[in-house]
Amino acid sequence: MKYADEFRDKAIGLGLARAIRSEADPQRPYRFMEFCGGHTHAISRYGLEDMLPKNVRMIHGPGCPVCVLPAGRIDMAIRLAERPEVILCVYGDLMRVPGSQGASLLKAKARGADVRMVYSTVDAIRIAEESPEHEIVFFAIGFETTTPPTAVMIRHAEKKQLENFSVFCNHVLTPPAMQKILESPDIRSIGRAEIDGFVGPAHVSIVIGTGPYEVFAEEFGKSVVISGFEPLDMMQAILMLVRQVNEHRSEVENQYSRAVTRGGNPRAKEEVCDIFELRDAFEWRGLGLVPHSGLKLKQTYARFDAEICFSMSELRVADNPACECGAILRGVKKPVDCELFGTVCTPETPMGSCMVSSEGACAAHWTYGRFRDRQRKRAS
Amino acid sequence: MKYADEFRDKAIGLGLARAIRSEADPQRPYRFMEFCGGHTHAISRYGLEDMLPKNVRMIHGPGCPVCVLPAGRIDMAIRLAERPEVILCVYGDLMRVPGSQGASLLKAKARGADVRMVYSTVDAIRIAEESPEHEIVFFAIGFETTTPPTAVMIRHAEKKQLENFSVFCNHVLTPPAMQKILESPDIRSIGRAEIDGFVGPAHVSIVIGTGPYEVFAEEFGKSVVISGFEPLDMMQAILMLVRQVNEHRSEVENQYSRAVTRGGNPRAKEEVCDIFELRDAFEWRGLGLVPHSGLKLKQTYARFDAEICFSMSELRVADNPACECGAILRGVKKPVDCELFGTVCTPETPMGSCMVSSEGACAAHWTYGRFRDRQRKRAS
Amino acid sequence: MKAHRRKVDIKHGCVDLSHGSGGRAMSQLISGLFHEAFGNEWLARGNDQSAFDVGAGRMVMTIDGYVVSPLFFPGGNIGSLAVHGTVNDIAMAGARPLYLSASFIIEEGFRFSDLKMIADSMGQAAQSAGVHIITGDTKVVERGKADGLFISTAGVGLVPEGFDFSAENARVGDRVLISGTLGDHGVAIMSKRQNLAFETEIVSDSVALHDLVARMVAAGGHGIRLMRDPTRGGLAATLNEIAQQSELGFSLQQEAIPVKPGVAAACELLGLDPLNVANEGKLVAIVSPDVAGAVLAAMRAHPLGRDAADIGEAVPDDHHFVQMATSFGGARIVDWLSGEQLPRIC
Amino acid sequence: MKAHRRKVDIKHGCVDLSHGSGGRAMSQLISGLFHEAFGNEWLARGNDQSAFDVGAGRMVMTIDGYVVSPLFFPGGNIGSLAVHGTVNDIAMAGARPLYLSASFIIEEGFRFSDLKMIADSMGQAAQSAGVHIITGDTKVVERGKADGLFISTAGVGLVPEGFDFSAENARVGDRVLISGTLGDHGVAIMSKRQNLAFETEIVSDSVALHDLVARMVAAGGHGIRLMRDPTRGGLAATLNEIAQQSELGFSLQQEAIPVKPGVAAACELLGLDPLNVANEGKLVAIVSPDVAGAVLAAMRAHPLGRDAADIGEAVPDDHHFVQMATSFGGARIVDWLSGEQLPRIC
Amino acid sequence: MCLAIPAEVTKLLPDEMAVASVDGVSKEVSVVLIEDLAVGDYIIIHVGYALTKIDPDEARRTLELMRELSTEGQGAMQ
Amino acid sequence: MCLAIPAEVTKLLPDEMAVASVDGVSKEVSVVLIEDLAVGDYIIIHVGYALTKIDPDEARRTLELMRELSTEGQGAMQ
Ligand code: SF4
Ligand code: SF4
Ligand SMILES: [Mg+2]
Ligand SMILES: [Mg+2]
Ligand SMILES: [Mg+2]
Ligand SMILES: [Mg+2]
Ligand SMILES: [Mg+2]
Ligand SMILES: [Mg+2]
Ligand SMILES: [Mg+2]
Ligand SMILES: [Mg+2]
Ligand SMILES: [Mg+2]
Ligand SMILES: [Mg+2]
Repeated sequence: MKYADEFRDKAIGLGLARAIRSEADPQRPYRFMEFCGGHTHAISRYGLEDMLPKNVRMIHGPGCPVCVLPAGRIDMAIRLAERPEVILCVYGDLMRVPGSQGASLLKAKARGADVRMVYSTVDAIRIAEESPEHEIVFFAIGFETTTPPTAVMIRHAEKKQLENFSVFCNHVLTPPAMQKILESPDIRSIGRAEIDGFVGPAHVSIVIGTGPYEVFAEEFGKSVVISGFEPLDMMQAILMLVRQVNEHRSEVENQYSRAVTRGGNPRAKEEVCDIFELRDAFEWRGLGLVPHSGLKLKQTYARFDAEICFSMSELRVADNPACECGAILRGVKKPVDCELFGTVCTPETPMGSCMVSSEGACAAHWTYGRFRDRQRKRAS
Repeated sequence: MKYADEFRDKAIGLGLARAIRSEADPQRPYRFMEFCGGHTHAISRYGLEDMLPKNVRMIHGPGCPVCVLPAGRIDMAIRLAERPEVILCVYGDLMRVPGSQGASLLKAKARGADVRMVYSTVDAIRIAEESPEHEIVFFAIGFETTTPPTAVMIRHAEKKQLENFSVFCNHVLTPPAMQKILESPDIRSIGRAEIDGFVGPAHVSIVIGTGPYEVFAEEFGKSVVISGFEPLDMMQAILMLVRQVNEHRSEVENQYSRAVTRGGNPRAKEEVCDIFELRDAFEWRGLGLVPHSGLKLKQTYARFDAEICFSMSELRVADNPACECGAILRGVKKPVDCELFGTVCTPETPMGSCMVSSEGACAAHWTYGRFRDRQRKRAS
Repeated sequence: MKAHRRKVDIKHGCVDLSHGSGGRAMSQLISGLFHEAFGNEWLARGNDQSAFDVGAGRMVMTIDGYVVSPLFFPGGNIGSLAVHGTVNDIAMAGARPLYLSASFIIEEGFRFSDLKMIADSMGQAAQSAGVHIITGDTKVVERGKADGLFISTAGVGLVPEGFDFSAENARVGDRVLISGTLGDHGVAIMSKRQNLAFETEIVSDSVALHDLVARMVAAGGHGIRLMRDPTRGGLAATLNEIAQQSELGFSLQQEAIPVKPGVAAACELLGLDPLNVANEGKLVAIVSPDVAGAVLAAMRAHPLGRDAADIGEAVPDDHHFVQMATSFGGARIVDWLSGEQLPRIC
Repeated sequence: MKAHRRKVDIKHGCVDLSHGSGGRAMSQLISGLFHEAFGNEWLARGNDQSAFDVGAGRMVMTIDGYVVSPLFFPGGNIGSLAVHGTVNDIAMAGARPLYLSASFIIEEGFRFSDLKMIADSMGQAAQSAGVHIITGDTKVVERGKADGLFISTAGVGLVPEGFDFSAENARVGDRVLISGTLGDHGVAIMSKRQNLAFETEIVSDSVALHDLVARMVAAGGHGIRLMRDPTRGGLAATLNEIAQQSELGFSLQQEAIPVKPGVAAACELLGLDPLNVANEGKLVAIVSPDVAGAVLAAMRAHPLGRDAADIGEAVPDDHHFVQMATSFGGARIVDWLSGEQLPRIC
Repeated sequence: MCLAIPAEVTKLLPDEMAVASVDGVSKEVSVVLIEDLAVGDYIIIHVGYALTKIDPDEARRTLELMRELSTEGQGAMQ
Repeated sequence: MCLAIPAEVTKLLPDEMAVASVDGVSKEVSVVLIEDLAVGDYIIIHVGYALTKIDPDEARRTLELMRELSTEGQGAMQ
């Protein structure tokens, strides 16, 4: 795999690890949040934690669109899928996400709801064309990376004059959530994370560019490095963050220059702007209501908005009170700090958002990293 | 089973057999046609042939509504069932009846047509109510016995204002077919059966009474006995026919006086008259076009007539030229006289109408009686 | 940090695709439900196959798929049926049934509570037949790709020294013995089909016949030519098959053939012949005339053979016809049924 | 007057309900299609079970249901798979596979031509594995009540004296051997799923492993603790099961685990881990360290073990973790997959 | 097709339906085609409909006649 | 969810589609979001869409930089 394999080179990786170890000041902690679940997953998959010195700690952020989807939105989707005329098309990641009372789309499907896994929005359009007697709803989720394909699809549906197609929109935005973490008003109850810098998600920046992160460097004084997802990318980004901290710089640097520019992809941004507009606020699991963090269809595309077409009423479900996701997503606590972790809450039966997809902090730790807890225990 | 078991008494049966043997003149043949397939089936099932003297011969008539249905009507029903919106409800007997080129409803169902076996017209109405998004067509076949239930159902559908229900009507009448046998214009090619009397079907006469048969006694000089379907009923009826022949009487006698009257069932007749009217002619397998032998829905019920609702075009299919059904149904030939019998043509792969249902002359002989052919061969 | 194995929620839960995907959910379903129901040392080892010791000799193997609809019927369910049917096919070889294996194909959405009832029935049926379900497999398919649950059950058994029951063994002059009334199972199933629905007190005869067989073998020894359970297609299909394989005919006496009045009545209602209707707890034995009396006596002495009868004999016939003298005094052929639209009865 | 048995019209015909109802149509299908494909002396006897002679010793029995979708896939079809999978489960006990039985559950409308191709593949697979399909069963269900065809295949085999492979046999220090590249079968299947559809030259590895096993047993003898074929759930599920049963952990080297570049690429595309993807022609062997070299050499000398590798060892671990040193230099757990929505791969 | 069997009316139901029984087998049938039906009557049922009532006196008479004819036959042979 | 991988464009198709290949695995993807695409280009694909082209020079430079940094690290440790 060109542009992947070369960035997985063990020797270079060990060299970068040594560089990090030699440059990081053993007297101080380095606390970097990788916002994106993709990064969380890569850290776990390649075992990067073992390669970093103890005082360089990665904090898993809320950047998994599956994890942050509130249970109420899942319940809404289930209600929709249960309508006999509706076929709900979803990305596979969503099937097991828990709604209220242990419900999930997987279980709804088992009980008869027509839920179809799709790989791409293109498949949803095809299904709509093949099933004119059904209402096809695409359950759209994702960050800025995933929004343009949804926008393109709505434009296609318009062009093809599809009348049995709509979108249940749950697209969310990265920067407002980062801001929420930094200035969370409920600091007293959850605590505020001490974060020295952010590993920014390259796939988001392919679309929106690096510009939108400048506010975090300028206003919040945080170091930001936009990083690719291969292990060498991440090791380099961490080294860059260590250097920024050491040098008391707070800048937005672009590690993934092979695909990310300051301005992003203009076509993709235009597609999104044409079709979507900001919601006043959107609820995130673990973070609560985050202002201007979600997208909805513009009024002119209301006929493709499932929330309008089906008069969907907003459902709110309280998160499990024992779940520490809120604190974990802010970097205040670690999965093992949650008393449900690994006992009641596992990937088979997730109680909270972080246990849902393999990109969630708790799931990644359970699936790939939990052996370390024992090592720590033994060490202590 | 009251009113059945007592009419299956072996001792009385043997006594009636002896009576027939003693009263039948060994010097002359007695050729009686049991018009009805139900009688054919009873003869085979109880082995009555063995109990009659050789010169009293039963000729199997065309009275099986399944057997006489032309292949074209089956093709029409298959085309209908293949329409995606149509659910075709049929009596189970119809599933294997061959259309053209080996087609059948059973095979059409296997290939995806929605064909449902029903026990009663009541089930067809229920299916129509349960499946408002489908068009339910009832494939109506049968003689006078079976027509009143169809009529009742159409009246119900009207009362319930069912808009997704219709009937593909193939109801036929007994007397015109009997008349066709007696005065067939194509006598030269097929030959005319020598028939001394008819065993008339009691179940038909429960509805229409004995009156409609008087023409055969009066105009054609044939003896007629309306008979029940238990073996004693049939033995008695045969004895009554032997006596009529011996006494040179040609009358309509009623053996089944426990349920048949001269006038029949007035309610049932009224239901039928309200809804159906005579077709000018209807095609019978083996007999060809028979004038005034079929029913169709009256103009006022046209909205329940599938032939009109679905603009069904009449399909005609030539019968297999080697098939001797025409001659067999007229009593001119016997199943074994057909060279296809038991080799190419068996109940699994019927070539002609008489092999279709267990009431058909060929099928009944194959299923129950073919061991006799060997006995005959040995004897000769 | 060991994940505590939460029990499958049998009361409210249902099977979903995760229960068939080889992960932890599947393993929990298997251990929490099937192992519990079948509980034995072989399953507990958790292998994809199970081993057992055998003495030298002759074994039989059989398999049947069970697709009965409805899954629960008067007198049993698909689970008990899936044990009885396979045990019987082993027993029909004169063999002692030993071990079963079961393959479950489950439609997503199938209720755990139903699955448990079925598995429990299998476990009980196996236990009372003295066999063990030592290995199995579970697959889950999407909704609309199966009809709730299909079970395929294979089994092995040990044939006593020198026995070789087989369909070609019948000889002219042999007697045809039947172990009891015909058609009970099929009628019980049909009474529950929506479009036929009728009320009857007839229940399925589904039962394991190995013990009856053992008594018969003890009584008749090598005078028994073969046995068969007249399941799908009923007695008619079974005797026609034997007639073909053994190249002879049969001559039956209708009066001797036991049929319950309720079964006869249901058959009249539906236009069926009890001889074509399925049984799941009856056997036909073809036995040499010199042991027929002893075997019949042994059958009648056993609770499952109380209504056993000698219903006819094997006759020379190069057409391999099964003929019957009717109760009314005539004669007729008893043929296979011709692809009638019977419900799924096994 | 004998009805000549017309052959089933394999080119144009399809299965309808009459082929499952126990009548002549069913008997014609079975003899005209299945017996032809599997042709052997046992089936020819036409019984509901088949008998065979065994020497005293230890036997294994196994069963698997096959519900793969699509039925035909690059490198095989459900028929070959249904033989290989069951032969392999027998072979994994170190046993010599002997006899199979097959249960077919067919949806009405299934084309005879497809059925014949599948049955022929089964026959060929059985022949080249040296086993016989000695008994079977055929059921037909209504359209929409199955997904074309399901096959359940049971099998028996003979275990060599003194061998008792079982999942609880692994010991700390044992080596983990794998017979070849991982994930080929699963990727080949997934490439044909409508919503995933991608082009690849990867074909299923579906094959019978009994001969490879025999060579391994010859080389490693009682130093081999157990073998298992990493099918559904892939290597990850298999090793986690063994870890649980043997109450230890495993420590793997990612670099040692053979994965084809095309499989790796497809997994990247789909977000899957090759260690969770199914195989149908690979085995994992847990062997004592002193025979590991000899067994590995024997594997590599066999065409089906050309890419065999020693990928790690059993370690003490009361959490029964399967850990892996990643190619990149870190470490991680290799867990079961968590009910992902994989297609039906076996 | 013209399959019809005698059954006893064991219960009258609304909507011109009734329960008809034969040897412990009972089934709901339509009795819309019949007048003056009472529990205990015997009817002929066909495709789920009662076609007529059975006249018990006529049935008895027919059976008696059959017995007579049968004995005559016997006499004739002897 | 943000899973995206680099792939080579091996064929341009009508309707702003293209075939993208990775190690012999190829898949049709939408390239509606990309300008000036040519066969041989490498793209980043995500949920069936190409999000951008990969700049080969930048990729080379990044890798060189990594090598340098890695050797520096090596130096530092020695
Ligand atoms: S382990 Fe589960 S309950 Fe605890 S914080 Fe994580 S997701 Fe929430
Ligand atoms: S045997 Fe077949 S072909 Fe010949 S007359 Fe009878 S139905 Fe026709
Ligand atoms: Mg729906
Ligand atoms: Mg249709
Ligand atoms: Mg069997
Ligand atoms: Mg069986
Ligand atoms: Mg298995
Ligand atoms: Mg059997
Ligand atoms: Mg197995
Ligand atoms: Mg297996
Ligand atoms: Mg069988
Ligand atoms: Mg296995």
